[in-house]
Amino acid sequence: MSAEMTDTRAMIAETAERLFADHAEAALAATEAGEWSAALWKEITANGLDRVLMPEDSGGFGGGWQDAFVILSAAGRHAVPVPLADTIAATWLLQRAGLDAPEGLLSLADGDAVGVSRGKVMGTLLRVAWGRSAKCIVAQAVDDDPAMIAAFSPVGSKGAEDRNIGRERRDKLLIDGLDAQCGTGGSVMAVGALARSCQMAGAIAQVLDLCVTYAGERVQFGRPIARFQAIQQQLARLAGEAAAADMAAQVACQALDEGTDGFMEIAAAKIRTGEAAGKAAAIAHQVYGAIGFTEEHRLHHLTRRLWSWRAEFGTESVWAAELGRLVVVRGADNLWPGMTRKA
Amino acid sequence: MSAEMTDTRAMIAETAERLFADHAEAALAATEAGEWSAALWKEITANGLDRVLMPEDSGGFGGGWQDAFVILSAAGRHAVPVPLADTIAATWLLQRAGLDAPEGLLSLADGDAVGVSRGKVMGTLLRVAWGRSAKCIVAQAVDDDPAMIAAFSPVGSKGAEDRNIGRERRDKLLIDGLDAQCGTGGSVMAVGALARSCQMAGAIAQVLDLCVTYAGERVQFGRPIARFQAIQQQLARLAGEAAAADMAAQVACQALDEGTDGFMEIAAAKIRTGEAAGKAAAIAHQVYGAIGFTEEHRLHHLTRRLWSWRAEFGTESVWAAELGRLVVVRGADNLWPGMTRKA
Amino acid sequence: MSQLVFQPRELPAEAEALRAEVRNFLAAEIASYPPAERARSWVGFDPEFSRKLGARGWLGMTWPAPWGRKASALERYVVIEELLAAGAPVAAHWIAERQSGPLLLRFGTEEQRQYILPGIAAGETYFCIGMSEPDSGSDLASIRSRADKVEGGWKVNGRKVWTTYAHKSHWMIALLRTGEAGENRHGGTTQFLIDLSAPGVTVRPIRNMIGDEEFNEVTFDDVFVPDGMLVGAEGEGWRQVTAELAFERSGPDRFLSAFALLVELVRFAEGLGPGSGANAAIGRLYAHLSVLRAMSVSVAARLDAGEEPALEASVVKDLGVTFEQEIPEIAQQILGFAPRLDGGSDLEKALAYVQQACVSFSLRGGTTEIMRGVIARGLGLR
Amino acid sequence: MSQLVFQPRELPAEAEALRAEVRNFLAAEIASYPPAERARSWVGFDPEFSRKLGARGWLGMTWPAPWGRKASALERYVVIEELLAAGAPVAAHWIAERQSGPLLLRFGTEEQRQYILPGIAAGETYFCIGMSEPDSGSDLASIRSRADKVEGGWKVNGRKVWTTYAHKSHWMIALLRTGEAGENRHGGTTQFLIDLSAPGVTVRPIRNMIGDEEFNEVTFDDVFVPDGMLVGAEGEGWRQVTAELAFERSGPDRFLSAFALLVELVRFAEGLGPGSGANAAIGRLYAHLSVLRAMSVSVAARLDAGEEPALEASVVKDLGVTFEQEIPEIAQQILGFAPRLDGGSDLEKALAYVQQACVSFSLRGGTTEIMRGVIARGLGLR
Repeated sequence: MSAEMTDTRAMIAETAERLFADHAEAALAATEAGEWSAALWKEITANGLDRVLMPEDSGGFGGGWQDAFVILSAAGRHAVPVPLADTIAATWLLQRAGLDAPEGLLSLADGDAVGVSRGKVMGTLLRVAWGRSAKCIVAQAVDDDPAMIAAFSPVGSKGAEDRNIGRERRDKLLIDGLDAQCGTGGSVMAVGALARSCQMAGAIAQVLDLCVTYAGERVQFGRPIARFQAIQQQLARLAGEAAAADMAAQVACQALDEGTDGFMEIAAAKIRTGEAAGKAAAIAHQVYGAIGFTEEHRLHHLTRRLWSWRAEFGTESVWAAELGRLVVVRGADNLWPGMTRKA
Repeated sequence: MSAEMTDTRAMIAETAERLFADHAEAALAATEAGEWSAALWKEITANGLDRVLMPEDSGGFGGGWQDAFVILSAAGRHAVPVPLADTIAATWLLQRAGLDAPEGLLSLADGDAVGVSRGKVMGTLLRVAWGRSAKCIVAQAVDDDPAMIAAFSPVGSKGAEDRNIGRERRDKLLIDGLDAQCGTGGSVMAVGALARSCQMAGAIAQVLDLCVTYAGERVQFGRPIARFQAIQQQLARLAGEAAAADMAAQVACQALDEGTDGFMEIAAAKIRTGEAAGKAAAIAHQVYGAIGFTEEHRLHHLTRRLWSWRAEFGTESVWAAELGRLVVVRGADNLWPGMTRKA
Repeated sequence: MSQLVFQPRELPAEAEALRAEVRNFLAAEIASYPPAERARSWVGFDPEFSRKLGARGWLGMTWPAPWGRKASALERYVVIEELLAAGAPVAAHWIAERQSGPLLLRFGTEEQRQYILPGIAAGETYFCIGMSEPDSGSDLASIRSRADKVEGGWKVNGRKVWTTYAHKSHWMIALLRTGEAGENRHGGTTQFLIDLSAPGVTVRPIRNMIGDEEFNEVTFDDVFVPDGMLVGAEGEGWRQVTAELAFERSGPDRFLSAFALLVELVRFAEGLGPGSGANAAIGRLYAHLSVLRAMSVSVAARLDAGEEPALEASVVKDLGVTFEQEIPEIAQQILGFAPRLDGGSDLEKALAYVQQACVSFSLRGGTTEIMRGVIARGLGLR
Repeated sequence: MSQLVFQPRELPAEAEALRAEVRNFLAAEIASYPPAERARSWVGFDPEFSRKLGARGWLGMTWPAPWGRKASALERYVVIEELLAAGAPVAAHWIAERQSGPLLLRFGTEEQRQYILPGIAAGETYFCIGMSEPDSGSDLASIRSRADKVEGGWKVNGRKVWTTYAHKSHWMIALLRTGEAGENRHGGTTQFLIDLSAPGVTVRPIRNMIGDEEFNEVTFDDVFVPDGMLVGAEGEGWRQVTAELAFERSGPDRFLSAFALLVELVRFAEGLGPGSGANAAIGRLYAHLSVLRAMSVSVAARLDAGEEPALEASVVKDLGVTFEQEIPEIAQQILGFAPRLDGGSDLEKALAYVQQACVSFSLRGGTTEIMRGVIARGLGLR
C-alpha cells in the first residue's frame, strides 16, 4: 500500500546501482562504437533484473512497478545502453495477456501496430529497440479490443538496424506473415511510455547531480560558477524539474501496483518527465558550455537519451492531447473529484 | 521609402508626447473613476492627432501608418485612456472604402461582424471601444467580399457599457436595423490588430523604462536590486522583448505605407507584440513585487492594458494559426522567398 | 543522488472519509457561489463561513487538546485542499489557523494560548502578519519598526505594509526590532502579539490594482504592548519567522489559486468538441497539477511524521507558482478574445480576475528569485 | 525611452539585385544538397564551394580596393542570408571572411594585408580563432598562453581550445599574454597571426557529441612567430577582440542556424492539411523570424552607416539564440515520434541534427548569461 521503500526494493536498488556503476561506462563506449554490450546484458540477466515483474515461479522477483522503477531509474542514471526497460515492459504485457515471456532480450514496437490474421502477423515496425536481435517482440495488434497484443520472434523478418539520437538501436522490421501469439495485454504505448518515464526520471536526477558538482568546481571570472546567481537560479529550476519527474514516474508505477490501468497517471508521467527532460537538457548544456558539447564528456550520454526518450512512445504533445481529451470528456465538474479519486 | 524619421513625423511625435505627458495622468484617474476624459480628447482632436491618416483636404495630416505609429506608441506609453487608436484605425478603413469619416470619436467592432440588408445593419457586437458614445462604428460586414465594411451610428442601438481588464470601455451593442453605409475597406480585425500592436509597443517600452528606473532605486539586502544578476537577466530579456515588439509594429506600419495589404506583417506584429506584452508584464510585476500590485502605482495602468490589448482583435493563438496556415499553403520552398519578397 | 526526497504517499482512510464530509458541507453551503468568486480562492473573506468551519471542528484540528483533537496533518490537508479546490472563502480565518495558531502553540505562553486559540478554532478570531516594511520587502533583516522596553511592557513605533486583511483582523503577529542586528544581520528582532484595537494603531487599506482592499498599511504610534504579549524569546524573531515560513510553502494554496479558472476552462473546452486544440493544453495542465499535488502530499506526510523537508517545500512552492501563473496565459490563448469585466461569461470573469491576481501569487512567502536562491542553497551552491 | 534604437530599413536595390544572382548560383550549385546537410548550416566545410564564392567576388566584397570593391554591408548581408537560408556549406571561409579579414583591415599592417587578404577573398585561405583556453572559457582576461619576446619575433607556448576547424585552417588569430593583466584584468594581451603549419604547433581534433570534428585543441610548443605577425598593438589584444566580437553578434547566423529544420517542418505540415494544429506553431515561428530579420537588417544598416550599435547587436543575438533553440523542441512536438538517425525522413534527420547541435548555438560569441549581462550593462544596470 505505502510507497515506503521495502527491504526487497532496497536490495533490488542496491543491486542495480552497483551493477550499472560497474559496467555502464564500458558498455557506453562499446555502444558508441556500434557494439552490443554483451557483458552488461549478461550481468543484468544473471541477476534477474530483467525479470523483476515476473512471478517467482517463472524465475522472477515477483515485484511490482515500484520495484521496476528503482531498476529503471538507476538504468536511466547510468544511461545503460541495453533494452532492459523494453524487456521489463514486454514481460508485463505478456504476463497480462497470459502469454509466455521467454528469457532474453524482449522488445516493444513503438508507434506501430501489426495486423493479425490466422495466427500470422504483418506490418512495418519503424522503431523497435534492438528489434533485429530480440527473442520476442510485442506489438499492439489491430483489433476490436484495443488491449490486444501480438508477440512474435523477428526471425524471418526483413528490415534494417537504425538508431535514435541517443545512439540506441531502434530497428526497422518488415513483417510479412510470421507466427504470433495474441492476447489481451494492454496498451503497448502506455507501458512503453511508463518505462521511458522511469528511465527519464533517473537520467534527469543524474544530470542534476553532474551539474551541481560541475558548478562547484568550474571557475570563471575568479570564482566557481555555482556562485553566480544566474547559475543558481537555473539549477534551482533543474532541481524542481528533477523532483517533479521523479514523482510523476513513481505515481504512475504506484497506480499500476494498485491494480488500476493507470492510464491517466502514465499519461501524466510521460508528459511531466518529457517536459522535465527538455528543460533539464537545455539547462545542463547551458551550465556546462563547450565542454558538455564534446564527445569526451559524459553529459551527452544522458541528454541525447533524454531527447530520444521523451519522443519515444509518444511525445508530450501526443499524450497531452489524449489526456486532455479524457479530462474534457469527464467534464469540468468532475475535474477535482477525478483527480482525487481513490484507486 | 526609408523609415528614417521625417521632419513632419518628428513634429507629430513631439506633439503627441507633450500632449499625453500633460494630460494622461489626470485622464487615467478620471477613467478609473468611470469618467470620460473630455479634456484629453479635446486636446487630441484640437491637435488633429485622430486625423493623422486623413488627407489634408479632409482636415488631416495626410500621414501614413508610420506617422500613426509614433502617435499610437506614445499613447501606449502613457496608457492614454481614450479610443484614439480605434478612431485612427476607423478613419483608415472608411477612407479605403470611400466613405465619409466624420470628425469625433470613431470605433471598431472587435470580433463580430454585422449582417447588412438593404442598407440596414443587424447584429450583436460584444466589444466596441466606447461604442455607446461613438459617432460612427465600423464593423466587418457579412459579405462575399471579405473586405466589406459597414459604418453606422450607434444611435438607436441597445446594449450596455462594459470594460476590458484595463478598465477601458468596451461596450456591447445590439443592433437591429440601423442605417449603414458599406464599402470595400479591408479587414477590421487586421487594422484593429495593427492599432493594438502599436499601442503595445509603446506600453512595453514604458514598462521597461519604469523597471530600469525602479531597479536602480529600490534597495534590498543592502544594495539596489539592479545589482542582482537575477534581476539583470530578467531586465535584459525584457529589453529584448521591447525591442522586438517595437520593430514588429513598425514593420507592419511600413508595409501598409508601401501600399500592400500588409496582412502577414500585421499578423506577425500582433503575435510578436502580444507575446512580448505577456512576458513584459510578468517580468515587470516580478521586479516590482508588492508595490506594483497596488492601485497607487502606475505600473498596472500599463500591464492591465497589455493583457487586454494582446487579446483584442485576436490573441496570438488566433493570428498564429492564420499566419501559419498562409505559410503552409505557400509551401516549404516558398518560405524564404516569401519572407524576403519585396513589396 | 540529488538531495531531494519525494515519495508518493497515500492519504489515510480517515482523511478520505473526511473528504466526503467536507464535500457534502460545501455542496450545501456554497453551491451557488459563482465561478468569479471561487476564482478569488483564499482571498474571499467571509466570517460566517469561517464560523461554520469552526463549528464543524475543521479549524485547529491538528492541535493538541484542549485546543484541537490532534488530528493528522493529512486530515487537515484534505480539508484544506477541498476548500481551495471549491474556491471557498477562507481568508477570514486563513492566517490565524495556518500560521498564527501554530506559532503560539510552538512559542507562545500558556496564557497566550488560552486567550487566543479557542477563538481561532471557532473561526472567530482573525490574524494578520506584520513583517514587511516600506523599505524592507523580502529583506526581513532590514526592518526598522521597533519595540522599546517600558514599565510592564513595550512601546511600539513604526510601520508595516502588505499586511493582508489587517483592517478586518483582531490581532497582528508583528516582527519588531528590539535590539541591534549584530554580525549576521538577523539578531535583535522579536515577535509580538498586537491587539489591533489598541490606541495608537492606525490601519490604512491599500487598494490593489484589481480594485480590492486586501493589503493594509499599519502604523504604530507609541502603542503599548504588555509584557505578556511577547511571543517566544526576545531577539529570536528572525529565527522563529524563518521556521514558520519554511513549512507553509508546500501547501495546496501554492498551486490551487487558479483552480477555478481551470475548471471553467475545461467547461469551455467541453463546448469545443472532442478533438479541439484545447485538449493538449488542458492535458498538460492536468499532468502538472496531479504531480504537484502528489509532491505536496508527500511533503505533508513528512511534516506529519515530524520531519523537516524545508528544501522540498520550497521546490513545491516554486513549481506551484510557475504552474499557477501559466494558467491565465493558456486560458487566454484558448479563449481567443479579450474578457469583459461586467457582462462576460464565467470563464471571462474568472480569467479577468486571475490574469491580474496571478502577479501576486509569487509575492507570498518569498519571490521566485528568493525561493530559487533557497533551493540553490539547499543544493549546496551557496 | 529605452536606449535601444531599431528602425526598419529597406535593403538597397543593388542588394536585391544581388539576391537574385545568389539564388541562381545556389540553385545551380547545391540544388541536390540534402536537408540534413543544409541543417548543418555554417558548419558545412567545402573548400570547392568557398572558392566558387570567391570567384564570384562574394568574399571580402565590402573591403576597399584592391582587396574588395567596397560594396555596401547590406549587399554582403544579402549574400550571407541567402547562403545561410539555403544551408550552403560556408564554414571553410566563414571565420576568415567574417572576422579575420576585417580585423586585419582594421588593425593589420599593409604587409599582413597584402600577404593574407587576397587568399581570403579567393576563398582559399582559412582562419580559426584562438581565444578560449582550458581554464578560461568566457573569461578572456584569464588566458595564460603566452608570447615571449625573442630576437626577431616571439616564442609562443600554451594551449587553445574550442578552435573551430583549426585542423583545416591555415592561420590562427591568437590572443596571447605578453605582459601582466594590470588592475582592470584586461591588459597585457596581444593578438598574433600564427601559421598553423609552423614547427611546434599541434592540432588535435575534439570530437563533439554529434560525432563531428569541428573543435580542436591547439598546442604551442616554443612556436616562433616573426615580429611582422603581431596584429595591432602590443597589450591591446583584449580591446581589439572585444570590438571584433560586439559587431558580429547580430548577423543572420544568429537566427538562421535552424532554418533548414523549419523548412522541413513546413513541408511536413503541408501534408497535415489546412487546419492542422501545426499551423499556430509555424505561424508563431514565422512571426519571430521575420521580426528578427528586420532587427538584424536594422543593425547592419547602422553598421554600414558607421554607427556602433553594440547593445542592439547583443539583443539580436540573445533573441536569435532563444528562437533557434526553440525550433527543435517545437518540431519534435509536432512530429510526435522519435527521429531515426539513418532511415528517417528529411525532417527526422534535420531534427536529429539540430536537436543536438542547438545546445552549441549559445556557445558562440558569449553564453546567454553573459549576453544578458552585456545587455543589462547597456541598460545601465551594472
